[in-house]
Amino acid sequence: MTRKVRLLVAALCALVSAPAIAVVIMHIPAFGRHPLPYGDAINHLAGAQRHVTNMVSAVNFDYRAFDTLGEELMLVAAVTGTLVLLRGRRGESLSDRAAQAGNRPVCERSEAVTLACRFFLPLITTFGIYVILHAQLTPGGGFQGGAIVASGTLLIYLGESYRLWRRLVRSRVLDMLEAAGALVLVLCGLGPMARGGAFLQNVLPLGQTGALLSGGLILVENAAVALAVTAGFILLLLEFLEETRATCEGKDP
Amino acid sequence: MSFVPWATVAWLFAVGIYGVITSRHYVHLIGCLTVIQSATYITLLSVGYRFGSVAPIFHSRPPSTPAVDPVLQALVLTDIVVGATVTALLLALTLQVHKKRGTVNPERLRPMRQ
Amino acid sequence: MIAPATDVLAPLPVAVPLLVGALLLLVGKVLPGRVPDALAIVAALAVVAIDARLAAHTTRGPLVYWMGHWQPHGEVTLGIGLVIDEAEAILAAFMALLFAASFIFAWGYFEDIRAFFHVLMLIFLAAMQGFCLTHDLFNLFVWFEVMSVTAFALTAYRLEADPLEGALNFTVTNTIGSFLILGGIALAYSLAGLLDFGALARSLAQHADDPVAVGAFCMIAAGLLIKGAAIPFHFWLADAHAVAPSPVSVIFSGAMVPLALFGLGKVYWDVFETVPPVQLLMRTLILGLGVTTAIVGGVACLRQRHLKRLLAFSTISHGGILLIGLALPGPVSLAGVLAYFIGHGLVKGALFMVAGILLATAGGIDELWLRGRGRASWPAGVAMAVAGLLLGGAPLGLMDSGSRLIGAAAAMRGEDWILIAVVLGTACTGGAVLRGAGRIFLGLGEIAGEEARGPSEVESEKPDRPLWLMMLPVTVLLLIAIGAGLFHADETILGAAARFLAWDRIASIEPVGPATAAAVPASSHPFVPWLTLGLAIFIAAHELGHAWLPRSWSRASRRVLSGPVFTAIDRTHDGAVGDYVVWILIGLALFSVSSAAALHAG
Amino acid sequence: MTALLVLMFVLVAGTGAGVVLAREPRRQALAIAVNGVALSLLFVVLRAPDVAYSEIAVGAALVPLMFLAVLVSLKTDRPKQ
Repeated sequence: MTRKVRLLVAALCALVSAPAIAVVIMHIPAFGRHPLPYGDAINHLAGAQRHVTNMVSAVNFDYRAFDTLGEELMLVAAVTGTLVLLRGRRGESLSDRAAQAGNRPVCERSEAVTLACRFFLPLITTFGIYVILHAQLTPGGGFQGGAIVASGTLLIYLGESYRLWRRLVRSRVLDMLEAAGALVLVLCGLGPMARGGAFLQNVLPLGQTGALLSGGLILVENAAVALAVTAGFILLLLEFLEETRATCEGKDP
Repeated sequence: MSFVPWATVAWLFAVGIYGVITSRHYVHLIGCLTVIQSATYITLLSVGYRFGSVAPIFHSRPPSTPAVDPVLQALVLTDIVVGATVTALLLALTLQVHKKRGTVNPERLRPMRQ
Repeated sequence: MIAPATDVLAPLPVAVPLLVGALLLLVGKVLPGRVPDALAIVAALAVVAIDARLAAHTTRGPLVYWMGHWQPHGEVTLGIGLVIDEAEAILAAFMALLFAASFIFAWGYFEDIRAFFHVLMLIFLAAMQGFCLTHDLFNLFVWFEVMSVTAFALTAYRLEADPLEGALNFTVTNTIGSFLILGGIALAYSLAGLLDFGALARSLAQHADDPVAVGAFCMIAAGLLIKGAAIPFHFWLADAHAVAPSPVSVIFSGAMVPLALFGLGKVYWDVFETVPPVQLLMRTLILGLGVTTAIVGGVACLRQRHLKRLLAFSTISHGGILLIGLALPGPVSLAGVLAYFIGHGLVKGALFMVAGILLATAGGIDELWLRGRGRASWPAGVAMAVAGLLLGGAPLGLMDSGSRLIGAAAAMRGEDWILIAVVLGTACTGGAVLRGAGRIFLGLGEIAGEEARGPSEVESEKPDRPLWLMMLPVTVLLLIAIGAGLFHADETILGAAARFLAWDRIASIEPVGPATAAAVPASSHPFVPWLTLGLAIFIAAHELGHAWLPRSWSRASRRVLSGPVFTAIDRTHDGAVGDYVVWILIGLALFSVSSAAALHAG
Repeated sequence: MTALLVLMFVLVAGTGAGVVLAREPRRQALAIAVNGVALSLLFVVLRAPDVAYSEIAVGAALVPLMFLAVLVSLKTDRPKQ
C-alpha cells in the first residue's frame, strides 16, 4: 500500500467505527463520578492495615505487589534484551571501558557548565534518594526516585567527561545491582512462605504510621525496586551513549 | 463537558496511528507510539478521578478525606515502566537495523524481502 | 493462617523460574560451561512437576490462592488472586514441558553472552504461567506484557538484518495490541471499579446490555487476537516466527500464540459471559475470524519456501481452528480446544526443532535449496514425515482428538459447515509439511510450484551439537503427541473442561464440587479424519509431482494458483509495518461494526 | 468539569499532536519532552502526584535522552553494507 491508500483505508475505518465509539463514549459513567469500590476500600483500609499514608505505594508494594513483581521482571527483561542487542555487537570484553569518540573533536566544557553540574548533581541525587525513602509517606517511591537518580548521574557526563562518568559508573556493578534487585523482590515473595505465610505476605513489623520505618515488607520491596530501576535505567543510558561513540577495538588504551 | 477526556484520548490514539502509518523514520515512529501510550495513561487516570477529592496520600490530612482512586494510579505507574522499557528496546532494534541495512525508513525495512 | 500443603504450590509455577532467572542473571558470568543450561532445564521440569500436582489436586474444583494473603473484604477483593483450574493447570504443565524440551534442544547453543538467553527464557516461562493462572484483569495484562517484552528481545537474538526487522514489526504491532488491552481494562473499570475476574463478572452481570461492557470486551479481544495472530491481525507472526532462533520459535508457535487465544477464552468465560451482546459476538465474529484464519493461513502456508515461514503460516491456520473451538459453546468444544492446544504445541514444537536441525546440519532453511540435502540426517526426515501426517489430520493422538471434539461440538449445534474450514486448514498445512519432507529428505519435487515465489533468506545455525541430542526432544514430543491417547487423555480433558465451565462464577468465588463429566461424543462424521489425511497426501503428491503430471493439467493448475486471489494473499504480506497497522485498524472496524449489530440485535 | 482540567486536556492533546507532526527526529525529541511536561501537569491536576513524578522523570527526561543518544549514533554510524 502507498501512503495515500493507507490514509484512505484508515479514514474509512475511522468513519465506520465512529458511531460505535461515540455510543461507548456516551455511555461511560460521567467523568468525575465513577463508582470506585476497589479504590475506596483501599483508601479506607490501608492506613489501618499497613500503617502507611501513601495509598499508591500500599497498592504497588503490598495489595498488588504481584503486579510489581511482574513489572520489575519486565524491566529486567527489557534491559537484558537491550544489552543483548547492543553489547552483542561490541563484545562483552569492551563493556567496562569507555569507547573512544573516534576523531571527533572533544568539546571543552565551560567553567559555568562544570560548576552548575557539580552544584546540581548532589542536589538531584539527594532528592532522588529522598523520594525513594519516603515511598510509604509522600508521593514518590522506588520507581520515581530511581529514575531521578539515574538521570542525575548523566550530570557527571555533562559537567566532567564521558570517561569519568564511565569510570564511576561500572556496568559490571550495575548488572549485579539490577539482578540483585530482582532477586530480592522474588525473595520478598518466597520468604514469607518459609514462615507459613502466603506469597508476598507482609510479615514484618509494621512500625508507626508516619515514621520513616513503617509499612513492613513495603520498605524492602521499595528498596529492591529502587535498586533494579536505578541500575536498569543507568545501564540503558550507558549502552545508548556508548553507541554514540565509534568503538575502536583495542587500538589505544 | 464530560466528554473532553475521552475526546482527548480518541484524538491522541488517532493522531498517533496517523503518525505510525505515514512515518518515514523509525525513531519518529517510536515517538508516535509513545503518544498512543500516553492516551492509555489519560484513560486510566480519568476513570479514577473524582470531583472534589484529594490525592490518595494522607500524610497531612485525616484518612477519611474523600480521595481519588489509588489503584489506577498504581496501574499507570506500571504502564509507564512498560512504555519506557518497550521504547528502549525499540530504539536498540532501530540502531542495530541501521547498522545492517543502512536505513531507518520503515518502508524499506521489510524482513526477507531484500 | 497455615495453608494446606497443596495451596503452598500455587504461586510456585511463577516464582520458581523467576528465582532461577534472577540467580542466573546475578552469577551467570562466573558459572562454568553448561551449568546455566542444566539449571534452566531443572527449573522447567520443576514447574512441570508443580503444575502436574496442582492439576491432580484440582479435580474436585479450583484452588483459590490470594497473593499476600489478601482475602476479599466483603464484596470487594483487595489483592490479586490465583484461581487454578484443572484445565489451566494441565495447559501450564504442558507449556513448561515445551520449555524443558526447548532448553534440551538448545543445549550449548547460546553460550556467547553470559546466560542471557536462559534468563530471558525463564522470565518468559514465568510470564506464561502467570498469564495462564491469574484471576485478575490487570495482572493478566502485566504477564501478557512480560511475555511480549521477552519475546521481542528473543526474536532479535541472532542480530541479523531479517531478525531485527521481524522483531521491529512484532514489537510495533503487539505494542499497539497491549495499548488496546489496557484501554479495555480502563473501560471495564469505569463500569465496575474492580479488577478481580469474579467480582468483575458479578458487576458486569448487572450491566448486561451496556455498550461500554461490549466496548471493553472488543478492545481486550482485539489486543489478544493481535498476539494470537488471527486474521486480519496476524501479519507480524510470519515475519517474527520465521526469523527467531529455532528453540525460541518452538515456544512462540507451540505455546505463546495458542496461549493468547486461550486467554481470550478465559476472559470471555470468567468475565464477559454474562453480557448477551458479547455472547453473540463470540458466536458470529470470532467464529467467522476463526474460519477465515484457518483457511487463509492454510493456503498461504502452501505458498512458502522458507521452512520456518511455512511453519509460521501453519501456526496461523491452526490458531484459526483453536479460535473456532473457542467460539463454540459447551464443554465438548472446550475439551477440543485443550486437546488441540497441547497436541498442536507438541507437533509444531517438534517441527521447529526439525527446522533447527536442518539449519545446523545442512546449513540452510530454504526448501528448494535444501532439496535432497537432508539425507544425511534422515532421522529428522522420519520425524518430519510423522509430524506432517499428524498435522495433516492422521486419526491418531492428541491433535486428532482435538479436531474431532471441535467437529463434534460444531455438529451438535447443527453447524457442520465449520468442518470445511477445519479440513481445509489441516489438509493444506499437513500437505505443505509433507511436501517439505519429501523434497528435503527424499529429493523429490525437482520442479517447484508457486512456492518458488515466496520470500526467503540465507540463514544457518551453529553445527556444534550431535544429531542424537537434537533428536531426543523431537522424539519425546512426538511420542507424547501420539501416545497420550492411550492413557485416556480424552476423558481426562473432557472432565477438566466440564469442570471448568460448570463452576458458576457469578454465584460465588468459592470453588464448586466435581461436575459430572460428559461422555466423549461419538463422531458424527467418522470419515472426516481420513478424508483430511487423504487430501493432505494428495496435495503433497501434487506439489511434488509437477514433473509427472500431464502438461495441460499442470498448466491449468498453475494458472489457477497464480490467479489474483492467491497472489493477493502473497502481496498483502509485504512486510511493511505501516500496512500491518492499517490491517489492525480494519480489524478494529470489523469489531465495532459487529458489536453495533450485536447490540442492536440484543 | 473545571476550566483548568479542560485546559490541561487540550494542552496534552496539542503537545501530543506536536510529537507526531514534528517529522524531524531531533525536534521530535524536544516535542516528546514538552509533551511529558504537559502530561505531568495534567496528572497533578488529576490528583496523581506519584504518576506526575514518574512522568516527569521518565517521559520528560529519560526517554528524550534515549532518543537523542540514538539519533547521535545514527548520525555517526557509517553502515558497512
